[in-house]
Amino acid sequence: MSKPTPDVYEQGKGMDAHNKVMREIRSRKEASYDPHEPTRVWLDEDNTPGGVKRSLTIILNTGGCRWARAGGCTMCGYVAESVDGGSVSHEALMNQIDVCLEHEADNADEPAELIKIYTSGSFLDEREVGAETRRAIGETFADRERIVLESLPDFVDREKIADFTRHSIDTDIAIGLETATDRVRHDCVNKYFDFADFEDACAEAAEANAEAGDDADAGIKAYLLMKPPFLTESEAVEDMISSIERCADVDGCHTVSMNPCNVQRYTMVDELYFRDGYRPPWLWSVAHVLEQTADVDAIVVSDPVGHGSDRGPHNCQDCDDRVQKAIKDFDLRQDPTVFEQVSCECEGTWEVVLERERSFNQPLTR
Amino acid sequence: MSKPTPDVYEQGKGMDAHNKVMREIRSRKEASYDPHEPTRVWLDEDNTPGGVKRSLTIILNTGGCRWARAGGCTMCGYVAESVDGGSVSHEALMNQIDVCLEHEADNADEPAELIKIYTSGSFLDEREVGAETRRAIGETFADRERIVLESLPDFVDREKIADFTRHSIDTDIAIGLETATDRVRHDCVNKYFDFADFEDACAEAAEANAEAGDDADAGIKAYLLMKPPFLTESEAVEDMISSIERCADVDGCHTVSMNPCNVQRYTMVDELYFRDGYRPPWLWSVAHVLEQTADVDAIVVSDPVGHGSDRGPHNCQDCDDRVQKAIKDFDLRQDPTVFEQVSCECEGTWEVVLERERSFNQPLTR
Amino acid sequence: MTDYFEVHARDGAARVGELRLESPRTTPALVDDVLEDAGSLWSADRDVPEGDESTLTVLPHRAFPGGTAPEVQESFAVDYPDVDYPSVAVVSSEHATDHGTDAYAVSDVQSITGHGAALVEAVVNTRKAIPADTALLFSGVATPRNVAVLAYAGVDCFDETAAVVKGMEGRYLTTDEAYFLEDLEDLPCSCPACQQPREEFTRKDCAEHNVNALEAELGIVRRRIRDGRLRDYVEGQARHDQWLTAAMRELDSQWGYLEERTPILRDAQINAATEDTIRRVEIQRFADRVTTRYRNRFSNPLVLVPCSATKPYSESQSHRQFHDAVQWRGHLVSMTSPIGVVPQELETTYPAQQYDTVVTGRWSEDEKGFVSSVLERYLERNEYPKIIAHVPDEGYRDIVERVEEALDLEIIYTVPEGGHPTDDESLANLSAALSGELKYAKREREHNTVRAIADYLLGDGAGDDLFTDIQTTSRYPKIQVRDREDTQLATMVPQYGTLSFTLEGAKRWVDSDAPTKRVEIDGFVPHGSVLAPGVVDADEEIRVGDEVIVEGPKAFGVGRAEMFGREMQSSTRGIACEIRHVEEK
Amino acid sequence: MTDYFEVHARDGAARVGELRLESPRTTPALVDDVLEDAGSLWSADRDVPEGDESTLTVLPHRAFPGGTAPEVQESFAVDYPDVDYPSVAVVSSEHATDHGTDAYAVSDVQSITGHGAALVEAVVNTRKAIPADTALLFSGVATPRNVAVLAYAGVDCFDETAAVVKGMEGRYLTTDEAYFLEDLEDLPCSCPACQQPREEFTRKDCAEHNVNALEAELGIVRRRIRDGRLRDYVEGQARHDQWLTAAMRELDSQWGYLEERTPILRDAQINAATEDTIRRVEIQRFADRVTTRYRNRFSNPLVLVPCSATKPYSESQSHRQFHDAVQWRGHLVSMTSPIGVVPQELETTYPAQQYDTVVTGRWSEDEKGFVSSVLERYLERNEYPKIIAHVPDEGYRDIVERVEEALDLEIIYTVPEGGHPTDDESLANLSAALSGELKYAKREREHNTVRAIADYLLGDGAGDDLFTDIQTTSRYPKIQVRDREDTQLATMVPQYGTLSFTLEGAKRWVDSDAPTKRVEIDGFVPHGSVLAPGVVDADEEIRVGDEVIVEGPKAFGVGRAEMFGREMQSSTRGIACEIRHVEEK
Repeated sequence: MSKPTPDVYEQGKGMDAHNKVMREIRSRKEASYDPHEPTRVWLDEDNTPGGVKRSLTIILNTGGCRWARAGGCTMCGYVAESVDGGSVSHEALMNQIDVCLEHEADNADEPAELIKIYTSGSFLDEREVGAETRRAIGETFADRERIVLESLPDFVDREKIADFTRHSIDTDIAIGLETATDRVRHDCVNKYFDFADFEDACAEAAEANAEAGDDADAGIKAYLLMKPPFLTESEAVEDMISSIERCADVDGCHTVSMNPCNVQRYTMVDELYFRDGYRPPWLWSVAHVLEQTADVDAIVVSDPVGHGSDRGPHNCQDCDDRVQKAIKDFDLRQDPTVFEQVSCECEGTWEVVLERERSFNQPLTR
Repeated sequence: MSKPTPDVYEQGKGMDAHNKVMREIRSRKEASYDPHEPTRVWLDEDNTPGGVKRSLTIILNTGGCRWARAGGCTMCGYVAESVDGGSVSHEALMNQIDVCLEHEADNADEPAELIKIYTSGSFLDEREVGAETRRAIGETFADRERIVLESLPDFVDREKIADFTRHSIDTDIAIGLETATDRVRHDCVNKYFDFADFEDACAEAAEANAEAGDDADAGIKAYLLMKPPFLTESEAVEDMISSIERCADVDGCHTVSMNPCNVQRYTMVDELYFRDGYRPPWLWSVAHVLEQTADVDAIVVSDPVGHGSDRGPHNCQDCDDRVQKAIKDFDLRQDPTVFEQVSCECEGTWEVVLERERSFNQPLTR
Repeated sequence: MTDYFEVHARDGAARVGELRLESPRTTPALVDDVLEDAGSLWSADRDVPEGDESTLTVLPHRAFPGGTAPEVQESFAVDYPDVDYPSVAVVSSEHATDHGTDAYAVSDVQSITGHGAALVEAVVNTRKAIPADTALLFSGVATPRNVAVLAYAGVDCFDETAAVVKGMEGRYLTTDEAYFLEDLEDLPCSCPACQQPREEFTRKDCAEHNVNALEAELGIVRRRIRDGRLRDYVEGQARHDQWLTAAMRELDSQWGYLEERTPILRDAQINAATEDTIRRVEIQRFADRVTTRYRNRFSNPLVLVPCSATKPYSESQSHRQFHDAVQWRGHLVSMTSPIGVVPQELETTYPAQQYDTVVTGRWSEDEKGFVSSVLERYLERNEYPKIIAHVPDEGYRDIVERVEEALDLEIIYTVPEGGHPTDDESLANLSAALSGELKYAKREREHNTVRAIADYLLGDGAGDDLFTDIQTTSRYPKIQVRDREDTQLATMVPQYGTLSFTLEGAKRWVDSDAPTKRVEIDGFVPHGSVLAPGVVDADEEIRVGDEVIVEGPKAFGVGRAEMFGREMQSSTRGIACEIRHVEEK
Repeated sequence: MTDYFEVHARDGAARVGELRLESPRTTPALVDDVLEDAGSLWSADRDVPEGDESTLTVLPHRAFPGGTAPEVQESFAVDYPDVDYPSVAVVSSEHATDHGTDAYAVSDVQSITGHGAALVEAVVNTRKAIPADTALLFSGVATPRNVAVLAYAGVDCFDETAAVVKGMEGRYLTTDEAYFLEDLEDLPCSCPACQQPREEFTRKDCAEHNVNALEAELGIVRRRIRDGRLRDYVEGQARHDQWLTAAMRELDSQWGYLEERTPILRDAQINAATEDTIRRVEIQRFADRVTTRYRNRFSNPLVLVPCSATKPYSESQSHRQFHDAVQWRGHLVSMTSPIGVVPQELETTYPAQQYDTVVTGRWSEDEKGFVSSVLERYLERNEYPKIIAHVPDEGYRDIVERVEEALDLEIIYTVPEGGHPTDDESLANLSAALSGELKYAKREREHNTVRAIADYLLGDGAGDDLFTDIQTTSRYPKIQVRDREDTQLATMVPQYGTLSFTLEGAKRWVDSDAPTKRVEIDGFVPHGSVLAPGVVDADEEIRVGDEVIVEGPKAFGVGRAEMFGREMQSSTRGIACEIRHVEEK
């Protein structure tokens, strides 16, 4: 018998394993994409510190996430949608922006007040989006009210933010924090940075905000992952509530977006799901977290993707649409009483799952 | 649909059927016997109107029961033990008596006070035992106190009884009445006489008794059959209680002997038993009847044959010997409290059988 | 006239019925509390009782227990009076006759219970003698273990008696055993009687438990009959006592009795979990129809493929791959245990679409024998220009080779030894084996499908007799059959792969040479249901689920049978068939 | 060291055990209320909890659900601390190892439940990795329908969780189904939760019912294990779900796992009610021993006869009639499904005397194939001057003729076509076929019987090695074996047809060439039982019920094994064997 060891694994070992497995999984996917087309683009409405705004969301194809190429996050299948191999040129990126603007012109009556740019990596990482491109994009959207830019915390830098605030665009850096708990982020998500890095990024954004003065606001929007693999439903809920609370407490972080995990192809989560080892979170869990954190000092939103399907967050099929609607409603109004309007017999099942699911019997339901 | 008919069968038809079937069944048995040997002989103790007496029981081989040759009683297998074909000569019968006396001399310290002669037919039927033989037997046992002679009621005649009372032998005629209910006697037992014939025989015996004056008593001992085929346990018990009461009420009948039916080979009862259609009575039923009729104006006795075996009256095996002992005890002392001494868990089963057995689900137990 | 019993649901010989007493009772059920025994004529003369509608009165009877000689049964036979309340006649299983009562108690139950062949003979005999819409009562024998098989054989009413008696004898009854109470350290049950310390549990409690267990089992039995899945249950349950398994098997040998009572389609899965499944009516009937009624109408090569767990096969991943390789150049016939062979046109028919088997890859000799014989008969009836066996080694190849030898055929095998039919190499071989063959058109496919279903449902040649000159519309599997003038004749029902006729279709059917199944009714125009009293006559060939022509002096219609033919003839209550279309004459 | 779990009874891979907590619990059982989870290391760092003897503590764990890659399992593997209270380690079935805990929870239960092969692989893998006297826990999967098969595979502990969850989902669980609550018109159960009007029955009640049903089923399972009859139960119960039947069959394919755990004798009947019975360890082992260990020592003709329902055969009416005709002039060998062939000397051995089959007179192809192959192997090993087949047509004659052809034999048939072996004509033929043959003496018969049993029990040739120069006393079947000096060596035990050795017999056995099975013990003199901790080593060939030599520095004895060999080696609790005779050295 070995002696009890409080910390029972070597830090790096887990990461190596995750990466090795994820690399193998991702390698099964064969696809490549045109660097002159954005990965995706769509129009929507979003709650922002300045109220609910019409939004244009752009998934920029930037050659993909470096981390993902090393293996990457256990739930993330986006990498494979990026350009194979290297980086994307300035021209190509700007072509992508043009495509997006055309989409907007074709589908909306007026320009969106809010622009959101994601890259499946870090917009602020200059190896992905060079300074030239960043500045050009800042200029392109100079007439908009607000912009959201995705980045890992390492790359958050007041100078880069200033490329947008200088055009009086309120600027939010979207950070895929996933959870405030380093252990879960490392072991379950396989994301390598720490909460302290996030706090540093927030401080940087706060600084940028101060520097921008009244012209524009700058801040951090934290993206959290509801129910990473290996956690039970109740562990996921608890981790999420505490993560939201901790994020909201950080100066500079004004919004938290909770993303319920969905099962993407060519991910470790998919492997688990395929072998009955993973179930996406209940929509009740999402609603519950929103209710429980309604009074934190931040906007908390969630936009469950693929709700109601087996691979997305879901309840019992009967009530999925209703609960999803309440969540979207909450996103806009931040009013927890919206959840009082929905109920379903399956809430009892969910409660039992919270009470009884253990990591050695999960998932208890399909 | 036919109209309701209160008496739903033709009298003679049932008898014909029973006889036909019994003839067929009996014909399967191949055996014949020496007319110079009695069928059986044994020593015992018996309760009589004059108290408990040492007894010598003789089963005389008289050529067998005429009725049985026609088919006969549904439960009776004795016929086959009789001499094939015709009657037995005076000499042969007297030889049989000699064999019995030798048996007595060899096995008893002193002569029995009570002699019992059965013939599997009628001792008083002169086609079986001629007048010469009857008188010779009367003389042979002139020194005994009491004699019991088996007969069908038709042959009971004060003159024939006088052949014994004239030697100052108390004389009992044993009549196989089986039941006081004509319907049951006819349909279930297939015995052709009526209760009225029994009453007539009793009257004849009473007359003989009167004629004998103080020298000797004469009377009738009724033999009843506990649980003929086709009756349920509770029907059998009820029929037996009422039969005992009716017999005791008849002047001239001083003793009732209840014989629990046992399953003899080459009988209709055996055919039923073999196909799970018959179970011999419970010993609890026998005890119950004795208890219930303890206060009638007659000696009531029972000597279950084959008790405790599947083919004889039995309870659950555990208690058979104990209940049998109580019954024998009651025979001698006529004290119903003997039954309070015995109990067994199976009494509950018996009670349920009494309550639930129907002729369309019998037998409920083995 | 059975005014007081009606059959509501059928599952083979088993039925869910209703004793229509003051408070109705759904059978199979215990009837202790509503049974009034007018008594035995053996022990006393009896008056015909008053009776009333709250109870089931057993009329005065002479019961003949097992072993009673025929002569005795005959000479003591009782004529039952005609009464106007719910009544029961007592009959011996050997000499049962129709007495016009609502129910029949079998007198020799103790002799037939415990013996498979005897039970089956007794039930079949009795059922044959009494009308279909009367209840059969077995008193004094039901236990939690045997009652499912008794109901499966066709018994409707039971009582607590045996459960109580066994309890008092110290036997603790469960659906699997009759445990000696003294052997039980704890009580494996959660009924109220068992909610007490073991040491306080008496034989009376045991009797109560036994009754509870029996009641619960009857609940399962009723549910299973309604679900059309009692046989599946019995294939497991019967194993708990040898005689029950024997009874199930003996009943399978009573083809006439069981086949008549088995619906031709049903919305329920068939579990193929034991070797006895092969002998189910549904399985044997399918094999029989495929080899005597169905006829292949394609001129393409035959492609034998293994079945898939997904049903219908065409929706499975493996069959999609086969299809991609075949590309309508071959006629796909799936080989499967325990169904036999399933031509592609019949993949939605019952039970090809409804069976589910145990997947271990192991074939028993009996399975191989059965599938071989079906394939052999199939190939004797259907000739192909070429036969391709796209099957894996285990089981399948064995079977094909046996038939190849028996019929002296030449078969092309496209799956390499040890390979799997969905391997790239196998699929390439398959495609290559079909190279040069012509594709058949969608129209041909659809026409042949509805013709094949007509053969299968109605009889040999029916497809050609009915559907020679047709057009088909709508998407497979919901094909609509129309004549040249676009009048709809029939629709394919994809759940069971059957055909629903329109009035026009029905007329074409009646005019054709194809055998029809007819229900002759009185002078009325039925709407919705035809009740049994309205039926004047019905073909004995009708089975539950059959498409039937309903005709009388005033109406012509088409519908679906809810009773089998003889049941329609002899019943005085209940729905005989559901009308789909009708017109006044 | 497993201080807190002990196995008390074994039935194949299933066990009745005891969780030795403050209030002990008999397994297989639900353990919800005594399970304390110290939590997952995925979500937080955890301290090793205090723990106590009232609960089973799940030590801080990283559970790997189904689909977790091996590299991840390896790198995140947890070392469990050594604690002095009842503890559970969480292991994945793919990478289970011994952690010194009392119980093991399998982390990928959800992935393996519902798949026969996966379940069996998981249990077998895990059981191989952990000591025999530790409990296996499956959390979140047990239902009334599957728990018997799970226990049969070797799982000891369960919880209410799945039953509760399904109940809350509106599934009403019974031992046969997971009914949709909304489909149920009445509740087929008598548990307290079901004692209310249907319309008031909520999903919470449904959950409660499900737990009650699960508890009750576990009660049956425990009783069945104690009775040595769980397999008989499972042969029925497994049919209610395809994957359970698959699991049972897959387990039969795990010969090593199952054979090791199956006792060589047992005081329980074997129900041969399905085709799967043939694959039971007991059946296969008997066939194997009869065809590889047993050797006929009579020089008389072989007389093949059909088996009888009465056991041992010689007490049946039919065999008495055969005997009357044979008169010790022939060697009687009974043919039987599913046992194979039973030479007269082995008629009392287990399970020849303990099986009971379904009597319908119908033979399946698999039965015929099995019995043929056994008979063939038997006749390859044993030569006879003449072979008489006194068997009826159906099945039996088929088999004999197959073997006759395969081995090119000449066999005399004494039952006329369509006749029965007990017909007068058949018996006369039998007697005639043996006319002129010499009778063997009672002494020869008895000597050959104990020698045959020695072969069967101990190994090929053992009968001659041990019992060349003996005399026999007492009446068959309680034969006593003595040496020439009248010292008793062994007694035949008629209930199982085994031999009980005396100390002298044991010494003769040890000195002989016959293989012995040995338990090596510490330096003590055992009386009554040898407990597992006292075992130093044990032959891996030892099976429960085996006669074993027990020897240590201080003692020599003989007794009967209560554990199998590897279990003796790895267990730290429980009775290893019962000593019959012992002497101090």
